[in-house]
Amino acid sequence: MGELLSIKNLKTYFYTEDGVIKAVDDVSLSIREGETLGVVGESGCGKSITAMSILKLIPNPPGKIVDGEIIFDGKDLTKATDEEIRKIRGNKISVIFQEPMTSLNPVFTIGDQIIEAIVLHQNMNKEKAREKAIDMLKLVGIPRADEVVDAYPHELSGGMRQRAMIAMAMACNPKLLIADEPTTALDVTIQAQILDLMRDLKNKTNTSIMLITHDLGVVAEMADHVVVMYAGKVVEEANVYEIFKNPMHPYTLGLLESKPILNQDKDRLNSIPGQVPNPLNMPEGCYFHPRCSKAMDICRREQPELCSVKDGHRVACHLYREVK
Amino acid sequence: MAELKKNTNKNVELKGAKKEDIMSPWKVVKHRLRRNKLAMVGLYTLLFMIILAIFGPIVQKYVFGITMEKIDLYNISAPPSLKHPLGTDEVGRDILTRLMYGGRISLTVGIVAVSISVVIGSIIGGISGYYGGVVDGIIMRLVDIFMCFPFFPLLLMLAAVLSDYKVDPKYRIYFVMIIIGILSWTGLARIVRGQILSLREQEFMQAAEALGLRDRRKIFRHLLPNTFASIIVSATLGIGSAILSESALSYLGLGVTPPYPSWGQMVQVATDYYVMQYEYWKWIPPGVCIFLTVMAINLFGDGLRDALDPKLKR
Amino acid sequence: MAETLLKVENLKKYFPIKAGVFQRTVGYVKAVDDVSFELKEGETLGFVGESGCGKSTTGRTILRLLDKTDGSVYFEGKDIFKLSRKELRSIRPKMQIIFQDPYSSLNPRMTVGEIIGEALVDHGIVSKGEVKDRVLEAIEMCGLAPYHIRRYPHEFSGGQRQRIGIARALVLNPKFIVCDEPVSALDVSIQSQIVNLLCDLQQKFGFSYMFISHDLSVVKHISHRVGVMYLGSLVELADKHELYKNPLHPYTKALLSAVPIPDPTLKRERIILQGDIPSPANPPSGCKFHTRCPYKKDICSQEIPKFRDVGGGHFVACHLV
Amino acid sequence: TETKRKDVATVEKATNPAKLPDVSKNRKDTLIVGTTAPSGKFNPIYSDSVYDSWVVSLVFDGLISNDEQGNPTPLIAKEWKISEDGKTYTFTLNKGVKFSDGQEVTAEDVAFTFTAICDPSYDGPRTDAVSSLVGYKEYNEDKEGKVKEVAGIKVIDKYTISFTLTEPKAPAIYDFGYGIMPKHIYNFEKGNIKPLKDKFLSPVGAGPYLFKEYKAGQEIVFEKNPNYWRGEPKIAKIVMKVTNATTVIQELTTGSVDIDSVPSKPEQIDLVKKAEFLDIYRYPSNSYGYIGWNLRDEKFKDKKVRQALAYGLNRAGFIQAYYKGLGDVCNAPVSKASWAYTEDVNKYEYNPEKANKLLDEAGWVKKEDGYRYKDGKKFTVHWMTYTGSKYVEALTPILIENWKQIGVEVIPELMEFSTLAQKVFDEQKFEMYNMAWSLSIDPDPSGIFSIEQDKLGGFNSVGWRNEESEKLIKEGLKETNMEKRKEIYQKWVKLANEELPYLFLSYANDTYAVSAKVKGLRLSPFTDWTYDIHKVELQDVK
Amino acid sequence: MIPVLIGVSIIIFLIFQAAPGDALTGMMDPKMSYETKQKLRKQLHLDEPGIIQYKYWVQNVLKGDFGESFYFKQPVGKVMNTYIWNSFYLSLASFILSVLIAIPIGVISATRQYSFMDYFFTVFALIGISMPSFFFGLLLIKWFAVDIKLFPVSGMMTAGSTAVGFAKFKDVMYHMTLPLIVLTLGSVAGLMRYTRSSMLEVIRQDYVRTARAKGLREKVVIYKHALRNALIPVVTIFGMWLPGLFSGAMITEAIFNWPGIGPIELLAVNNRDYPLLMGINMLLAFLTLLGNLIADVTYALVDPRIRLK
Ligand SMILES: Nc1ncnc2c1ncn2[C@@H]1O[C@H](COP(=O)(O)OP(=O)(O)OP(=O)(O)O)[C@@H](O)[C@H]1O
Ligand SMILES: Nc1ncnc2c1ncn2[C@@H]1O[C@H](COP(=O)(O)OP(=O)(O)OP(=O)(O)O)[C@@H](O)[C@H]1O
Ligand SMILES: [Mg+2]
Ligand SMILES: [Mg+2]
Ligand code: NI
Repeated sequence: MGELLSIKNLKTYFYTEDGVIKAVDDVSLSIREGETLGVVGESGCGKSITAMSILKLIPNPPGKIVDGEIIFDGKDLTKATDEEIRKIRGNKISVIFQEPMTSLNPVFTIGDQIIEAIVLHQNMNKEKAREKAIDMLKLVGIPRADEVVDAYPHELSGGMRQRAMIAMAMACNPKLLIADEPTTALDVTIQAQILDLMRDLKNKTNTSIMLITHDLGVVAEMADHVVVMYAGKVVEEANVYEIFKNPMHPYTLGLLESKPILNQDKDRLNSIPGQVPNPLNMPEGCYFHPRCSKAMDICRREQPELCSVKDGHRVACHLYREVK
Repeated sequence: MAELKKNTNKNVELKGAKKEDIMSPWKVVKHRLRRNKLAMVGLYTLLFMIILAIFGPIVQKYVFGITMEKIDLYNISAPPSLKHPLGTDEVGRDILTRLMYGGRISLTVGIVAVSISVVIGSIIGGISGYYGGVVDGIIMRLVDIFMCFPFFPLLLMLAAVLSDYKVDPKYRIYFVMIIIGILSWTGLARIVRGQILSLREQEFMQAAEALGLRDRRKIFRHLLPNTFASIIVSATLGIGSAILSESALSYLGLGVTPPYPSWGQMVQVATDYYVMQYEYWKWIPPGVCIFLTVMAINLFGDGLRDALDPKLKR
Repeated sequence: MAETLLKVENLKKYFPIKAGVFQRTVGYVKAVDDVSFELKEGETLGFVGESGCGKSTTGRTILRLLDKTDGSVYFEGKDIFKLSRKELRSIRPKMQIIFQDPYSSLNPRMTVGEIIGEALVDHGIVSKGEVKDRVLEAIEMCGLAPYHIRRYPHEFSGGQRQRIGIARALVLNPKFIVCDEPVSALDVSIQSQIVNLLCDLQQKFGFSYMFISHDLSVVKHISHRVGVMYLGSLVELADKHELYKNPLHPYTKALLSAVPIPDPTLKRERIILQGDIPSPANPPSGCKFHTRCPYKKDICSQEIPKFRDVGGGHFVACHLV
Repeated sequence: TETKRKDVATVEKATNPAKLPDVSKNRKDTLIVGTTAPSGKFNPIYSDSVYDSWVVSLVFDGLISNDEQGNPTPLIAKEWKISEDGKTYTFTLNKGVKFSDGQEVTAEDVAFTFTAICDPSYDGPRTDAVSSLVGYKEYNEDKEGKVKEVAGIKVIDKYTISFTLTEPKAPAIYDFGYGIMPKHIYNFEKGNIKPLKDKFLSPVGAGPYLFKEYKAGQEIVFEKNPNYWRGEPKIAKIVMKVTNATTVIQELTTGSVDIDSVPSKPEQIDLVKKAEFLDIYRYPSNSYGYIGWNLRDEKFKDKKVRQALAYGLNRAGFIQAYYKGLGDVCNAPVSKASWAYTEDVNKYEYNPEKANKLLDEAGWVKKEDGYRYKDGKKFTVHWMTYTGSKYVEALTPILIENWKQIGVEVIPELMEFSTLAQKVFDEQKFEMYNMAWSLSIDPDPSGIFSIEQDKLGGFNSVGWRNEESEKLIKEGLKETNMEKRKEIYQKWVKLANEELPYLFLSYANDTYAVSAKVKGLRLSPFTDWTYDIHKVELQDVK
Repeated sequence: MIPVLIGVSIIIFLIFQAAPGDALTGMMDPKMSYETKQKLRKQLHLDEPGIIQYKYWVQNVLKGDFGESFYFKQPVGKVMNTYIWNSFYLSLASFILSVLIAIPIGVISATRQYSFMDYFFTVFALIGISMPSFFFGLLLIKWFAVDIKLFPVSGMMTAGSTAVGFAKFKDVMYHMTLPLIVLTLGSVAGLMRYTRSSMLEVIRQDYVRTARAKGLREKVVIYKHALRNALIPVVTIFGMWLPGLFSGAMITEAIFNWPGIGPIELLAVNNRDYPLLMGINMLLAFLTLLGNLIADVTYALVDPRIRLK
């Protein structure tokens, strides 16, 4: 399996009135063909912005990709022209967004919105595109697909909308599917349906998936490889079994322990003390040190780098420096 | 829970607050406003106008001995000169002085009228939005009725009633302001109501209900302060339109009573073809003054809107 | 832990659906449809169910923040829907609520001190001078610093705001608190802080909680008993160990199996339901779950199953049990 | 400058007619006249504004007309006789006068026209022209339709008709000037005048022009009546175009309007003159401006006070400031153009000393604040006036300043005109007000100054009750001998000048600008441009 | 709607009643005697109490007409019909022009927020809002009609013109230009600001990002996906313009001598012509309500989310 996408030292900053927000600060990661990469981390840690940066969907102003490379299919997307990016969007790389309620345009029918993408990227005429759209809707398990094509988004339930989004994203057989918290807004029973669907599709088309979520459970179920982010940085990276079996970074550890697990009883939950740092006002040194129970002096001064600890397991923490 | 107990000590210094720069919502607005150049231009123009209107006539009176009623029969319809920087009108009164005096009236009209409409509008809008249902239905019909109100007949009636009660004409303009205010609250009431209808559904209002707070407190402490943004914007813009209304009324001969000038009344002389063509100093300055003032208010109001809208944060 | 604090009987809450130019009522959303349960002093009752199944509506109707459509709610033996506005006002401090959204549940134009102390002043519970002490006390209890009282909500993070919300309820010394998804909107690493705080407070003051969440694991952690809702009705209610070990209703089963477990080695047999949740405006006949139920029978679409005790306080509404 | 009729109108000839703009030059058969606000009541018995009356007089001819001095002249009636007792007027019609539809004008049509005014459903402004006819009341108040005719209107034969009044009324002759309507077109059933009103916009009469089109608010178009009984009009087409104060000069000087009235102000007239192709006609208007004071009010009861206030106001100064030489001081309630006018009156020239003296005499004492007091009351006058008037604007500062000098405080109150009229006439609640009277041709003042008019709603709102004045007014009404009437009225004028029921202010002038290509116009205080319009022609100018 | 109209009619009538003077007070012809006036008052029912007068008015309305104008002596409907269309043509032209100008610049301003263009249009819009129409009208007359004589000073057509068809249209347009500019400047401003803020709101929405993510051209994203949504609130305010189309711009019409309903209303006020005033005001009240209704209905039409099921 070759590398499909590799992000190197990506920095995306927002220049706001109150200062510079380093939403993505020196992030490197890569996705291989046919692989599912899980990206986890808490709200605001830069997961979505990393994903948006790939397709240059960062609102500008105030956002800007400051530095780094995004190599997709051998091409650096940060240097691509708008026209080139446009051709990749929706075609080779598709996105499913978090909010199925607001991500579909309320004034166009589901069909219109899917057809639009097909016509644009696959040189089909309208009728053919419509047929294809209906096929796609059937594929994602929407009953009565030939009626639903003509429905407006508000006429569908959340689960159906998200499926329509997936149909739209998959319509052009993308090589990479970015799923930005595709199920957070849904119920567990529906979430299970959607995740099942995505897995099926992936197996059929060998699409790579970048799955962004903060739910470790979802990651455990879906991902092959996991990246943990905290405050704009990657703090740990490993394959999925490794991460859950042998978490290294205190933040990953904290995360795994703070969540009550259904079939385990605990008297008290472990928790990571303190608050998520203000992106405008990051602490010196390791961003996690104020909440870290194992913080050392060096953590207050120096930012740890992401280094390989075991094969394929990389972590950014001073605790493991020696191991290198 | 460990850190929870860290500062259970009641005597912890409240001074801690000072260390960090606390930005109240208003400070944030001020801060943002200050960075908006257009809005600041508006603000300074407005301040300039206000200062001129307040102190101008005083200076003219005590320094140059010119009052707005003073007739200079030797300089009738005189073009601008050193003595009369903006010339004189057809009975020889100094236009600059009258202009500044007119500014007092126009600005007071704006402020008084808007204060009235803001008070009425926000209270009625608040009540209507808070109680909803039948109360809201009735109030909104009332608003509809008010919106269909004939403006001019009302003012005519008012003028007659005022003269019945022998109100000093000097103060009559205030009644015009009141009427403008009374007739223009409807828009604001609608805006406030609309916002409150949605604010009412917000969880902090449910919380207030759960705390068992009184209605009065809920309306005036919780709901209305959250509509301040639109109230203030609508007020600043309202001042502009009230000034225009007064001008238009004066222009139609229904505004202030001579010899007290208002800008609208001063522009009116331009209906005379000759004045329009050859005596520009009589009508251009008041027209420009109205324009500048309203423009300044609008610029400021617009900047305020941007500053108050958290979504517009740059 | 013996006295019954709250008793809910056949509670119904329908929201009218208005449509058209004249806003005529064209139907009803049956948000809460015939819910009954009891809550004892010092007990935590968990409520789970999919989004939109009427958990929040139940919680709010119990507090009479919404008007009921039918049924009754007894708090300390008094039917709260029969109270006058004044009586209701006086009873309010005893029953409080903590909201899901820490952002919209705090008035952005008031300082934290005002938010917390306001009800004390309005009810005249303590004298003016004491208000500040009480506020500080509550604030410290919830893990905030005293100087925070002069700040505005927008200066706090989500977890801190949720603490403010808790302090606001706490300061009134309530007996019963409805926690309406207090952790759903929070960062994962903060959720456990709040859950722990709620547990600690219960231990200290003996509050009764009605804990609403769609996160089954959290509910399990904090509750004594758990109720499962589906489309406005309670379908199952039991002691938490009983429920999680021995779910009887097919919906509960599906729900439990669908919860993703953060352990990639654990491969479970999951029950994947077919179809979407029906609209509460137009619920299916008979058992509301029959449209998605893998075990459905003819009777399910015809008759509404009774919510009954199948032994040991395990209530369930299903024809198959 | 050529003066034609000495005391009636002055005409300043265009200095360079050749400057006439091409648009106007090329418009060889159309005369465009500026008008202000025609309201669409194009009917001789309904028209109530001067603009509507222009339309009416183009389309309709009356029994009589008048000349520049205001004397009645024959028109459809070739002659008339007034009976010895002054009550019966008998008119003999010209034969062969035709309405524009070809039917002949007969006594029947005349009777119809005047009977229409007597109709119970008539709601126009002409009632006073017929209310003193014998039988008017009977006809008017009969709603059942039993009374078929007005007794005082008698058709003697096809060309003779007589009208009988209940008592002699010298100015009555002018009531017969209203246009005659063809009965066969305007006829209606007694008690339902609606069919007549429906024809407002399609007037047909015996006048020199045919009504073609009315575009409300824009223009009215006429074509000549080729069969006009006094000869075919020379101008083929007349357009009355709506202009306003802002635009009039512009319209005139660009040649888009040929005749229009212009404000009587030198700077405006200068602009017209500068165009060099416009003749300027100027004549005293048949009106005067005044300040009315409530004679029931203690302050104004005293003649000395009134005179003092007259002396104390620089009317000449005001008129100079406002009219800049194109107006005159008015000292009596009669138009300068009227035969009843006399120069032999007290001029009340500005004289503050005299004013002060008179006020002192009247017991008003000046105090240190500069104002006068009597019985502890300050001499304060609430002056009601109306909005939207330049005249008022110019008068206000002068009045306040001048009277302040003699210790009288004036507080102006502006109101809209109808409101003022209501206060002054219908309620008589005022101290002082100002207005202007526009007069009729006949100088009879009974409508304004008779004691009978001193009632709520009457025009003698100042409450002037003077025995001698009353006697003179009555005498003047009865007297049909012109010389004797003149004597009576001049006597009355002097009395009014002495008593000052009003503070008379000003005489205005009317000014018309007329394109040099228009020849033969008869403009005067009593004759507007429609008089003898059939003789007016458009000439080429070089 | 009907109760509101009744309420409006009663209040308007009361106000007119309370206003001093009546249709005859302003008629000051010394040739018209007191008796004649009283007689006319009686004929017009002006001597009766307000309630009775209102009753007569209602009776007329129920019969389907608004009575006869005191001043014009013609049925109110006829008088209004004569003038209202002139107002309508002018307002409609201004409406169309405003929409054509305001929406594109609103969009440009929003999509390039804080750019030079945005500031330029913002200032332009504020000038439009702040310029008193009479002052601007007079300025235009001075510049374009008097000084450089490009446009006629006033009126609606060349006097005596018998043009028909296109020539007439051209003539009217020529006369309409200046008043049109005055009216349009005022309304463009508001509409443009409205479009701008609505557009700003919309381009932040998730579905716009979705459209971009599909690889659509920026033009398609803005003019198809965003604009459709941004126009929803804008289109609905068109309903509110309905009364404005017929009410006439009193001041602009007066300045340019445009033969519209505005000056007629002023005249009706000055002459206390109750039937005419009632007619005009009731029509406007009706149109206001109708406009609101249309706004509601268009909202439902343009926004599929609230389309009736
Ligand atoms: N338009 C913007 N302007 C300014 N800051 C922004 C903007 N969009 C995002 N940010 C900042 O960038 C940071 C990263 O945001 P991002 O959306 O990537 O978080 P996330 O990890 O996807 O969180 P979530 O789980 O809530 O989706 C946040 O701190 C946010 O405040
Ligand atoms: N004010 C209201 N008017 C109309 N319908 C409402 C209202 N509030 C709630 N509903 C409807 O009632 C049903 C139940 O809503 P409720 O908020 O109680 O669900 P929930 O279980 O709390 O969901 P969530 O997990 O999303 O909070 C939903 O279908 C909702 O649309
Ligand atoms: Mg995100
Ligand atoms: Mg909820
Ligand atoms: Ni700053």
